[in-house]
Amino acid sequence: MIALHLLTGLCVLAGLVFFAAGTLGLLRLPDPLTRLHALAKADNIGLGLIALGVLPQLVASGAVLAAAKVVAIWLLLQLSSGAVAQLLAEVAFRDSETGADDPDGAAAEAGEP
Amino acid sequence: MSLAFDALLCLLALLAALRAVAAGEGFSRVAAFMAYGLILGLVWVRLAAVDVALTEVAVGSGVTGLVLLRAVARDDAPAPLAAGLAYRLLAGVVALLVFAGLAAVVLLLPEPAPSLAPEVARHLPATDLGNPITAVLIVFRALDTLLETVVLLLALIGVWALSPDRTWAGRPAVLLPAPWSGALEFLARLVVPVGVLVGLYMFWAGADVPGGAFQGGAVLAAMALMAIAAGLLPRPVLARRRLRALLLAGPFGFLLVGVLGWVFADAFLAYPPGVEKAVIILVEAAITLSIAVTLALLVLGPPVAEETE
Amino acid sequence: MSGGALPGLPPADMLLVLAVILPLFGLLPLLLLGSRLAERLTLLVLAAGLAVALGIGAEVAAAGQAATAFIGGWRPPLGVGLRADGLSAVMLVMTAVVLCATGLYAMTGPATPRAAGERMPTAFWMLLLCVWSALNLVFVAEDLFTLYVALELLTFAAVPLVCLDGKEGQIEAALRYLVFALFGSVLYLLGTVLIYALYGTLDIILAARRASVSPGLVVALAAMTAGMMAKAALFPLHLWLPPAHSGAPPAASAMLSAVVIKAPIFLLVRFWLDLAPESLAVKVGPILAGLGAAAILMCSLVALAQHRLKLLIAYSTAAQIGYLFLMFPLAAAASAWSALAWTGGALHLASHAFSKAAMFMAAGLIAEAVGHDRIKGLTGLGRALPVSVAAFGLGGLSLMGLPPAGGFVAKVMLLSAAVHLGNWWIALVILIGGLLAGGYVLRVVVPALQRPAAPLALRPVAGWREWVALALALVAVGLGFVPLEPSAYLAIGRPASWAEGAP
Amino acid sequence: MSAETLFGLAAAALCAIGIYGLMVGRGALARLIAFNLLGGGVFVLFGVVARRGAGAGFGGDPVPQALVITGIVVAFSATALGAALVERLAQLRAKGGAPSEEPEADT
Repeated sequence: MIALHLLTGLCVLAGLVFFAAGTLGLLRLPDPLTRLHALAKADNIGLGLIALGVLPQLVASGAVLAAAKVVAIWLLLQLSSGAVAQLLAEVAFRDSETGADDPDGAAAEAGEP
Repeated sequence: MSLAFDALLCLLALLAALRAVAAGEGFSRVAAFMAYGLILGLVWVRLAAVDVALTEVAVGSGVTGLVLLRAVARDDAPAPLAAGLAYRLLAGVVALLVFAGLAAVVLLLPEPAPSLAPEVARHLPATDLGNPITAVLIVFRALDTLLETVVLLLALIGVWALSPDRTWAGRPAVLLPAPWSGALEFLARLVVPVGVLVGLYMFWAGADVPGGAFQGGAVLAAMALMAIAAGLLPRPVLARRRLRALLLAGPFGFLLVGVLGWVFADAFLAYPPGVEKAVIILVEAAITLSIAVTLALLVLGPPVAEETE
Repeated sequence: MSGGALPGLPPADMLLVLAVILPLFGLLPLLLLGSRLAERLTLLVLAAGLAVALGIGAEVAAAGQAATAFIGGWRPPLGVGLRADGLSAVMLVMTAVVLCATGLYAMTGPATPRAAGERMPTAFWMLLLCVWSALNLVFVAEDLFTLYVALELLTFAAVPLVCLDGKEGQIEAALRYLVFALFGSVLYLLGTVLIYALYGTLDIILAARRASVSPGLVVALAAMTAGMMAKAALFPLHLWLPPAHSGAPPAASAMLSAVVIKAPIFLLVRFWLDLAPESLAVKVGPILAGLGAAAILMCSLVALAQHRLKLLIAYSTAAQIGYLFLMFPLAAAASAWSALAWTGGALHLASHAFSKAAMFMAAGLIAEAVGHDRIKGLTGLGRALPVSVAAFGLGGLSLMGLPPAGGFVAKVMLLSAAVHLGNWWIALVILIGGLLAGGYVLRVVVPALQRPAAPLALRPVAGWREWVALALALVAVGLGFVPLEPSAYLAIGRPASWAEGAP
Repeated sequence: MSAETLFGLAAAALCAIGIYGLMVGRGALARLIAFNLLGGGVFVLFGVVARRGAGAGFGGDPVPQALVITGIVVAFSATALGAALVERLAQLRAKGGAPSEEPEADT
């Protein structure tokens, strides 16, 4: 029982570290692509670790259905955060090509494909 | 410990609200507002109102945020000048007065708090429903809910009426520029079926546990929007009779059931005894459908001329 | 749930519900059928709605007490009650008459060419029906939250009406109107929340029985009152009204100015004369009256300076709203004269609705015929468009408060109540306001009756539309023949009759 | 301090922020956002009222909770209408102040 709690605590703590690092990256990194990179790590591994930490607790207390929901949430997030990061990166890349990401948007009219 | 968590939530909500007011740029304001909605969702859970939390996150933050984002993207007018200092001071004083007045009222609220919870509990068995909130929405105060579906429909008519005459029967504009890669389509193909299932479950389960027509409808609307954005569904033609019939199904199904209440029960919007639950589920299904379509169309916006794309 | 008080009529509770839902049924064909066919159906719905309103009026008169209905059979505090007292019945009938006239006026006649597209007619008829449903609900709902939904329904129907033509200035006006209206609704909702927090009910009658003066109630009523002032465009929150009401198509202007802004005023009457304890109402009445007086004086002066006919009428609306606020200190006082002020206020509400609808319709026809609505260019119009000018003039007569018009009787009642209750300044404002109204109406009518310098080139307008406007103006004048005494009908179902059976 | 009081005070502050934003907002969109902030504050206040009325086996008074759901949907409708108005206005202004292209203009 103690081992179970210890596992949960460690996993959640490690997950939080990833979230903190991801948030720090979001705030401090210079351009959209690297920020996305930081964020994706937080989402995937951070949430994964927290889910992993919570799972044994749920299973041990008999809430198998809830455990399945946690797994489903993690899977859905994997999917959507991966795809959304890809889409955002696309837009960021397109904007960097056309120079549209300067804050005034002055160059926005320049050659949109 | 939990009070500290609540205080943190309140602080976050206030910070997000301040940023939504003070940020210089439209996009940042909307982003802050959406964060505000998500934080409020947690506040609602803390206030033991899971149904409201779902609605807040899906409609208050999600769909509202989408509409605001669309407007920010299309409104390229330069922001008007900031109000003068004197006026801002006046606004600050008014805001402080509002806070003081409301805070005083909050601190002076009567003890014990008056509540209709016992009344609802007493009459809940008669409705055959397990979720008291659904019972209030569909049975005890059905008129409000009926009119709310009309309000949604009316907002859509108002939005459509803004289009020029020649595009009235056209399609809404494209929400997103077509992506280069297939990432969105990939995501939509996988998530939309799951989302539709979740939306239907929320409607179905709403009779007995948190959920219901509005929450389920919002999820279904989001899935439809995703499918349209990914190119899996065409943008709808607004003049299509079938589409309009879907819009009308909820409000008019509800109205019809209400009128039948005069025939089979003894009042408008009374449900015939014995089959209440079946009729209620039927009404909820019609409402869910109409809400999903109406929300999606409200996010897509007014019809435009085809050649402008 | 009582049966029909009158043989041959459906029971009153059914009529109350029908008043709200009948217009909604008209939406169905509009979205599914073409506008041409739907227009005919809408006119049928309008006629049926008028019959329902008259039916409620008759039932209330026959029963001598308020008609009530409980939605789904659930009684307050859990359920929602509808209730029509004498004042509600008058409002229902007034709204039905004005909206039926608007419908006739807006109808595509056999002579008029078919409208360019489906958009305008479809949207217009749907919005008209929703305005009607929402107004009827405001007049009969007994539940504060149902009233909130009704107010929102009204807002969402009224805002698009302002910008149906789709021009830039109209959309700007609609946007400003929307922001004010939303601000008003949210404040109203805030008050509703506080009242529920204090008394555990949303039902106005139950809350009135439990209400006592407390800081919470004061904040709640203050929020609701500020919200309704924004929606009713009471000075100094009136800035949205003139562009919105003057920019809309004439049929929409008539609706907005005549009946839509009456909804928040009706609710203020409910808050201060039904819900609030008398001791509080007596204190707040003079504040409301002071704002009303400012509205009368300021907005009348601004109306005098207008160059456009429709803007003049819109500013006149902002001014005439002020008279309705003069009623509060007079009607709240515990005195025999307050009943007279009460009758006068209600009569002014109705006569203003008819005369203002007539004036906006006439102005629309004049603008259509002349091609513009600049007041300077209307000299000699009386010979070319006698019916429209007569409608405008008769409507104006009522605004000025000249005998025998309805506005005259209403103002005499308010005036004598003010004098007898010792509120001299209110009497003075009524008199000055009448003079100012005379100024801005005669500015239009006198030149119109002169011989034109050069013959006017006019486009033809449909004659029946002119007669609709004139008919409404004649109704406004005809109201002047009601007797000069407190009305027994308006006293039906008022708080004085609630005494029995507090829970 | 109880959690309800805490959330109640936060709701009061949110209302104040919303009112401030409505008064000083730069442009209609900013005002629409402020309206939603204010609405959120009012709803939370209603939620606090509901929570205080917990009883009869419910975590909160279901009547106000249900009404908040209605209120959120109505607020969304308002936002959608306002956003469409803002966009149309921007579209018309982008055409360069020329009166709209529709031929029926008769002023």
